[in-house]
Amino acid sequence: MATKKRTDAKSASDPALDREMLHSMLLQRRFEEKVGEAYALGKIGGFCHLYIGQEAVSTGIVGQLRHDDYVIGTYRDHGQALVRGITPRAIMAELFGRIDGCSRGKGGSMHLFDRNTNFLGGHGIVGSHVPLAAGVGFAIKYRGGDQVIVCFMGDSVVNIGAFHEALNMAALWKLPCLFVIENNRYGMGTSVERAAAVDDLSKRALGYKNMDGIIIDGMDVHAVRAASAAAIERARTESLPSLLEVRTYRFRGHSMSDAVSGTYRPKEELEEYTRLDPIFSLKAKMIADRVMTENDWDALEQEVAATVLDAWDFADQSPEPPLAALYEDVLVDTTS
Amino acid sequence: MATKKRTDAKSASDPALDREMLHSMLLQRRFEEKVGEAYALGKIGGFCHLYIGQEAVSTGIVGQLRHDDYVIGTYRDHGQALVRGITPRAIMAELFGRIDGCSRGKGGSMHLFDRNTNFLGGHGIVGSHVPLAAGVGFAIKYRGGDQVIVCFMGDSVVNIGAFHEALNMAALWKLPCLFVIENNRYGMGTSVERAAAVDDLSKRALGYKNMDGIIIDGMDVHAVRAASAAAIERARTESLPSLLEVRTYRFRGHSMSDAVSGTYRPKEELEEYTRLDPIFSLKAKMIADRVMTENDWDALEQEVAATVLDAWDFADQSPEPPLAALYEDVLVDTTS
Amino acid sequence: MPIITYREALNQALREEMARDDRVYLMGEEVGVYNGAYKVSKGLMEEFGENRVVDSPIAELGFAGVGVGSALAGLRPVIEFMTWNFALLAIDQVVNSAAKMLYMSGGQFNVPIVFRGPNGAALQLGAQHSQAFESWLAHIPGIKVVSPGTPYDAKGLLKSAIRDDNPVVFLEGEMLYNTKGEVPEEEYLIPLGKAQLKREGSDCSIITSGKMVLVAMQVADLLAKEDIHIDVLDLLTLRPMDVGAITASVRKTNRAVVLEEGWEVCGIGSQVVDYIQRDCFDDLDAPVIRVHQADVPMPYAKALEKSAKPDVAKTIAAVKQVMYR
Amino acid sequence: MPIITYREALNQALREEMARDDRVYLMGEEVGVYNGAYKVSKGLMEEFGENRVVDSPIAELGFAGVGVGSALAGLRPVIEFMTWNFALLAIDQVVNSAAKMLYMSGGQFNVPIVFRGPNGAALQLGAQHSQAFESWLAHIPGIKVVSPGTPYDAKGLLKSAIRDDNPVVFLEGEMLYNTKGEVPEEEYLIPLGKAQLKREGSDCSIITSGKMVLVAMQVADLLAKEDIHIDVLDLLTLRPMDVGAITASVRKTNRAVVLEEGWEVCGIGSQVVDYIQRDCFDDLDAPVIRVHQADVPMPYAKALEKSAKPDVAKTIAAVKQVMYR
Ligand SMILES: Cc1ncc(C[n+]2csc(CCOP(=O)(O)OP(=O)(O)O)c2C)c(N)n1
Ligand SMILES: Cc1ncc(C[n+]2csc(CCOP(=O)(O)OP(=O)(O)O)c2C)c(N)n1
Ligand SMILES: [Mg+2]
Ligand SMILES: [Mg+2]
Repeated sequence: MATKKRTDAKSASDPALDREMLHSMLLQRRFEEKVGEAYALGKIGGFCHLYIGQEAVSTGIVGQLRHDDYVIGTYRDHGQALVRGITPRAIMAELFGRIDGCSRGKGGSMHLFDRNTNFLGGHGIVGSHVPLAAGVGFAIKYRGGDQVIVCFMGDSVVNIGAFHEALNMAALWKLPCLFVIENNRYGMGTSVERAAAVDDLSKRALGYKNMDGIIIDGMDVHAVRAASAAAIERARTESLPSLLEVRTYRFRGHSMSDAVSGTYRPKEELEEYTRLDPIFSLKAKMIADRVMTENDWDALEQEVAATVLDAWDFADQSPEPPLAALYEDVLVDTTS
Repeated sequence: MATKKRTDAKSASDPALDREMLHSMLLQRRFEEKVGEAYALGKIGGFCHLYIGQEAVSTGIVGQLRHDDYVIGTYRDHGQALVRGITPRAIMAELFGRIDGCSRGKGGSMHLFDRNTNFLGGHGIVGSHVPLAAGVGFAIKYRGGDQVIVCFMGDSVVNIGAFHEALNMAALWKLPCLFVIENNRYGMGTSVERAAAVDDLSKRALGYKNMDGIIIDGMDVHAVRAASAAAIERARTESLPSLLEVRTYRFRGHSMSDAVSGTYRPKEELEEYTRLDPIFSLKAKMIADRVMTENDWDALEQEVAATVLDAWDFADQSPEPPLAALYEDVLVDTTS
Repeated sequence: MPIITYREALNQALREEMARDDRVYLMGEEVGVYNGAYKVSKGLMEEFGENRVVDSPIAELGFAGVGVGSALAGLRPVIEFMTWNFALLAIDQVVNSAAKMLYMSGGQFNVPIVFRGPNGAALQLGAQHSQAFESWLAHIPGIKVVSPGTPYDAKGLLKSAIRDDNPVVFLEGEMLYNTKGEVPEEEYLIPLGKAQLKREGSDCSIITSGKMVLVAMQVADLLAKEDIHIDVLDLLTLRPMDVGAITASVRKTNRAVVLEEGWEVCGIGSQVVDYIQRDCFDDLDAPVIRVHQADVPMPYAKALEKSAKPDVAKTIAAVKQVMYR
Repeated sequence: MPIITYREALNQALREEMARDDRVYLMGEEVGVYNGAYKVSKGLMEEFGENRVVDSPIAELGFAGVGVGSALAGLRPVIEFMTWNFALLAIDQVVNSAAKMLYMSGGQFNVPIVFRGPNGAALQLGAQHSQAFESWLAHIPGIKVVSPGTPYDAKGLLKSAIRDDNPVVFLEGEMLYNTKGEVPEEEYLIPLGKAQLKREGSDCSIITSGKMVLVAMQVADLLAKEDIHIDVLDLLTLRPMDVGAITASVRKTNRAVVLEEGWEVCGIGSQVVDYIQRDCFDDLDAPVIRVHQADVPMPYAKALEKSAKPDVAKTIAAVKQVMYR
């Protein structure tokens, strides 16, 4: 599902697609709720950043990529990984630190990787993966391919140097990159207004020719899909980069150690955004459109619950990496 | 001269000022020509970047600063240092690596410093002094002062991360900074077009609110002075930063090891700009305006030549730093 | 004496120094409204206001440079890196601006700045968030490097660091913030550049610093039961290093283990070994053994991570090795 | 055999490897139109075109990251840093991206990339342009670090580095580019990770690498006249270090001097000392002495700079010290 090619940007009237997107978003939501439980039980350790509230972004964008396209992102990477098609089992096993994890237990929540789906991680240093994305775009162009790379990042990234250096090169060399800012209004406890001297983050594109800057409603999966479809097309056919500011919200704290609402944002704000929940908005619309019944919804919930439970069980039974693995994967033993 | 306060931005009709500016520019020119000779004789070593051609920028801007304002720049710093009022003797002695140099022989051409005139160097890592400038602006504002800091940089700096991080903070916190891009069209052998994905470098200001972006003709000292006067005023009275793109040209190679015209720029281009020489343009204008005669000019040349020769003699006679100085100035031996 | 946490000790040091000198300010990510990612700066914004406790954008290179620039213009910044892993982005400002300014300017511009934040691994944070950079920092002339392991040392050293007119790198530990210890109510300072013998013993020296001091003390306790008596030398300052204290200890015990959190190659321990073999060549009864992180990026999986880290068991084994037991 | 410069040797290696594998490309500041700041890439843009010899903006962090990203997607970049001083800005990409990618991804994504450029001091370039970072780089697991001192080694090692499927840091020397040596016309490779005994002698080992190899050879020549015979061990690769070759040499000579270009504290020499004292404890007749840069930022003034650098005289003094002469 996640990696099918779709060229129709107009998708509001496509019930099959709607169902697929609803499933995609719900899977992320229920998966991560379980992740929260597992973290509380001590089955997951370290830093763990939930994506809950932002699912329309991954579903809307990653859901329409081609199998040979590339995705790269931040430590807040469960959602994109799921939509990209890394199995819930492999992701949960990774979070549990087990050998069947998508990074063999060595990466953890912040470093999901998967060669099969060109999922290039899961990066922990804010901004540093943005040049990597430009480099993937460079490689695509170098080989004359027509893939694209989508690079997800948080709103705070627009203030760090790596972002600008990468945008300049992507624009200068016309690289097929989508730079997607998931503007959830906060970088940890700092609001965008207190960090970025610019009203719309997309305006950071103005300093770069060849670079489109677009604002997208990230609580509406159709809007995300449509706007990003255009940017994907632009990258694929014209090899031109875009900067997408997708306005979204995280319903949870920054990470597991941060309270859900925190002291840095008003409870009312959280409540207001909760009303815009991308999943329940789509569900409501589909029920209103009569393309889904409450029974369908219940069945979907059950299906997703089963998938998530299966992932948990799988992860729980997967062995820990053997201690010998400590010294593996530092270097490869090959030359070309 | 260099550090007098002037508030009149309209200066085209001020013969005294014109003479002062002509002197200021000519001193830089003749001083640096001598530097070139000294370098050829092996009296100066290391990297040495001449400013010849760009004198209107330093004279136009630094010449109108207050004594308590701050200046910071790059390795191409002889011009600003002279206009700021570091003595030709102290600068030449520094270039010769002598104890009477403004950095006691430890800095060299790229690292001129002077506490008396708030001249904060002379920095060699492209872009890294731009955050320092924002920091000086921060300190000014912290103390509630009304000084400004002028930060000179080359055109290539707009592509490096530090520049953006500094601009964002200066804009966010409204710091009294002038960020002056001396756009001499090349960073070493790379033309601006091949490095920066933007047509006007001043457009890099568009990504930052509170930040003015201005284009200035850097071959016309009056234009530089007038436009920067407004930016200085804005910084001093409103504590708001500006980004000034001053269009200029270097008449010499990037450094002493680079040929004058190089292979990366056409000879014709160099010739064309030579016709716009800021010094001879001003001279011609003053003679046309009848505020100066050819005799006056000759006298000026002689005065300047004497100053430069005196600097050379002084530097030549200044002792080398004693070997014990090697271990001095690593750390200070004080606490506050 | 009141017993407080390492975190509180740092907080007290910051508060006292900010109250003492209004040129001192704190800048970093989340230091203000959020009260610090690890709550070290809790309450400071409320007490000193937004001008003196400054939330910066995520721009390590930029705000480290802002700190240095403000120091050039007369302020005394304390720059918090959320962790030293992120400080790699700013390391140019530490090395090329802060450490070199005094020298390049021929003694004109000193840079009174403190760069501080947690260094080294916490728990299961993975490869990019679990690095110990003390040996990199100690390599650089023009700065001082401090690495306290207890609340008492943390407070006294941070206060000295803030008053020092040079750039000081101050390495804390996420795993240390909750540890407790006695800290007097009266003001005190601990001089930079002096090691401290944390425990006396005649059989073997353990030379260490920071987080590893706690490990060394545990090791000393356990070995005492086996009648092996350890001299635990806490370096406290890694640059300039108190070579005299190292050699004094080794001349007494004739055996040494160097325990550090970071990687082996060109780690702090290698330099300590060099001082020892150079100055105590004839005193040594056995080669110096080093204990350090496994020579791999830090893995996420719990058991792997545990096996990668230096710990009590590895240190005891090292002591026994140098004692030929 | 043809005698060519170190610069030409590197140029040949680049040319041959680019011709051999079209995934190999060169990126950096001034590598193309300008033919390289130090002309190492001379003629390559003309030969291979703009797609494969890419002039980058001044954005070290960015283009190092572009290199790593392109390697993730199947290319084999050679990233030129104009000097390693500027690479500090990019060090996060070397450490946190290139060195850790394979490990973090559980073995899925290797990064076949070479980061190369001149390291260490040239002449009178001052504090910010005269730094030797080999010990920093050698500290990091997940990369290899190479430091050749002769044209022959430079060519053979660079070719191996480009073919290596791991990130390789390749340290050259501005002062080496014009030095000459024999380089065969036939293709050859030199394996990474192996040291080379550049000269045999039984009185004392000098362990060194890079630019300092030339100093060591001069020292050996001069001391031979005094009937002191030096084993000159050129490490060639600093990570992984050929510990066996070090211990073999020291077991033979029983005395060692470690000569390096960089600063003392936690320098390469400290690690070499550690290996020696650990593995040759009973073989040593004297403490190992180190020769390195003075522990100060590099001054500009000619005589000061000279006195700060390791050189023949200091090395001879060190040899005599370990020989108690
Ligand atoms: C260079 C760097 N600095 C600081 C951090 C610590 N940190 C991790 S996430 C984060 C906030 C990022 O916010 P944003 O970019 O908005 O992404 P979000 O978490 O909202 O998805 C910070 C400060 C880091 N990982 N890297
Ligand atoms: C970070 C960094 N990268 C590379 C260099 C080498 N370098 C010195 S000057 C220069 C060109 C700078 O050009 P520009 O900013 O236009 O200034 P100009 O020399 O024209 O005054 C380069 C590449 C450096 N000093 N610092
Ligand atoms: Mg955010
Ligand atoms: Mg330029």
